[in-house]
Amino acid sequence: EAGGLALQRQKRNTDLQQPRMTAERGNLVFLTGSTKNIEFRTGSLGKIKLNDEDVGECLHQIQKNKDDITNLKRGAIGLPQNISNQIHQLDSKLADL
Amino acid sequence: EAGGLALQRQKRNTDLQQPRMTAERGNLVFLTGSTKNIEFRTGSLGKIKLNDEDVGECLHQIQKNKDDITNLKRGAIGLPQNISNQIHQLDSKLADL
Amino acid sequence: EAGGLALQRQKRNTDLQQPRMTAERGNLVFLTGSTKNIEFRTGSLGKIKLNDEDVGECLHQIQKNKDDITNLKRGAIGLPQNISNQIHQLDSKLADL
Amino acid sequence: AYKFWVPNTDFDAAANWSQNRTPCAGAAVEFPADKTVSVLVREGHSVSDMLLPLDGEFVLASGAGFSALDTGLHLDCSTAAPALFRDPDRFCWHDPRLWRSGDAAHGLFSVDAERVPCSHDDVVFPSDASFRVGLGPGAGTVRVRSVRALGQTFTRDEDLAAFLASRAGRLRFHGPGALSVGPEACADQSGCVCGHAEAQPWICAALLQPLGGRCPQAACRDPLRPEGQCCDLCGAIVSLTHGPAFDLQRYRARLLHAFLALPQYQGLQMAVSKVPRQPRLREASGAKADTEIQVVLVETGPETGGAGRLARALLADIAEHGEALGVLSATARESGAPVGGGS
Repeated sequence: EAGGLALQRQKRNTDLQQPRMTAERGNLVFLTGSTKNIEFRTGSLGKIKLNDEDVGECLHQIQKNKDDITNLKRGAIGLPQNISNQIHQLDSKLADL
Repeated sequence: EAGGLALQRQKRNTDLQQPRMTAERGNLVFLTGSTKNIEFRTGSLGKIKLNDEDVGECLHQIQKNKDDITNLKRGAIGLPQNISNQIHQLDSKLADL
Repeated sequence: EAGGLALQRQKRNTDLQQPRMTAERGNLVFLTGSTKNIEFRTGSLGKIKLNDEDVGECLHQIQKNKDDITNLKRGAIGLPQNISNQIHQLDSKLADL
Repeated sequence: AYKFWVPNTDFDAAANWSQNRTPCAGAAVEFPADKTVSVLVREGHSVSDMLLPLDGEFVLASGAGFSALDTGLHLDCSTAAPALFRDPDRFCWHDPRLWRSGDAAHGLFSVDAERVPCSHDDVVFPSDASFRVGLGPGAGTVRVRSVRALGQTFTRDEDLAAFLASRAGRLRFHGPGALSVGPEACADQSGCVCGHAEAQPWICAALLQPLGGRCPQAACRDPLRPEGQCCDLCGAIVSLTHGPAFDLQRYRARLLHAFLALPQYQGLQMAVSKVPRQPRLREASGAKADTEIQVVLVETGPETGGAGRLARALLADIAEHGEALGVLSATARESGAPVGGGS
């Protein structure tokens, strides 16, 4: 009985931390306690889909976009430097005439 | 029993709006009615994770990517203008020789 | 009773293949092992939200970012070509003097 | 005293399902669309289809959850009819069958009205189960000393009102009735009246609802109707007028140990409480007090006259020790001979 009570007390404390699936006026809401996560775990062939979009692919595309942007930035910084050099050279040649 | 059947029929009419969890060819599917949302909510210290990726961070990255693109566009428009000017000046100088 | 146990064991084995929503120490976990999906579907007017972020909008923004990047890349490749041509022409003119 | 709410709305409780069993693996499951409810899920369940309520919640205990299993894949779920979750609004606060007393003891029972929490009782809702309680209709405000729910104890009306208005509260309490708490511990050692005079019609209506609202025929001539009891019963009632020295707890313990424990009284059950004195009895006894101590004695088995013998033994005890016990006077009534059933 004492063990049962201890268990009950412990349960009581965790009650609000328990995850839940709730319906609110027809909306479906998945909830967790303040420090708890919602996790999606797929095997290599399983997918998580939100309205027909594969979330895994979406996250992959975000990373791909980020990498592309990094490359574009590098180019955008490298490019003017290179062109500026060429223009500078032309300018020098003109001055030397 | 007749009342039970009537109740069931009535229920079926509201079915379309009732959130539902169902199996489709072994897939687990969560559905809501036409105007209803599906929401995932963690506490302030909880995360939404997809295969060890923090989805919150990923969504944040989308905005960051967008901002980076805006900056790149601004640069990509400003840059040629500036260079065109320099090339035009060189061209003028050449013509003046 | 033995048959029941066997059935239960069998169930457990097939359970591992089934996509599922489960609670793990207060975390809410959506799992899909094999080739099966977990899908969330709203009607056309419903939204899927992750901690107040509209996933539909996020996915739209990812695609928009991707398109913008494609355009930026095209520009970043086209631009230097065009400028290089102009610089090359200037260089030729200078040499012809 | 503590009163514990018994029924739950757990997913895993067989009694909550239309066919008195939890959905089998691969079952189609239906929750009523328009019934608001909180449902605790303790185990893993395979479902092929589950219609959720428009307003409700499924709380997942650790390890609990749902998985997808297409219908028809499992032999043990061949039934075509979906498993229906029974109406969660069927549990009424005033139903005596839905409460368990904290100080239950072997041989003790409570009259029907006192099985429902009295105004000085502390009410406890299960912390390890989901539940739903209907308040009302028509019985007015339910008053108790405190309410414990979801790990919180409410002793102030403002706090309780805030809880009841919250989503958590609305998922668990419904109906037109009001629930109120107040600092009314029973400070009188002679006991306190339960305070259900107004609510008793509702209590009895809830109790007798499965019987079509009518009491079963008592199995004796001249049956008795104790104060707070919904139907006539066979046995005996001892009514005590007490003085300031009377201690209800001590007297109840005395009856349990000095009388009910005796072999000749095995099979008897006893309810001891302070009740409003019935007006006709008040006039007859000439007593000024408007309350009395009611001792109800019933036999759980076939009628043997044991209740009557114990009643007379209690009168003799009071004649001998009344002054020490704080009892001023005592009367006893007995039901008549058994009827019917060819005894």
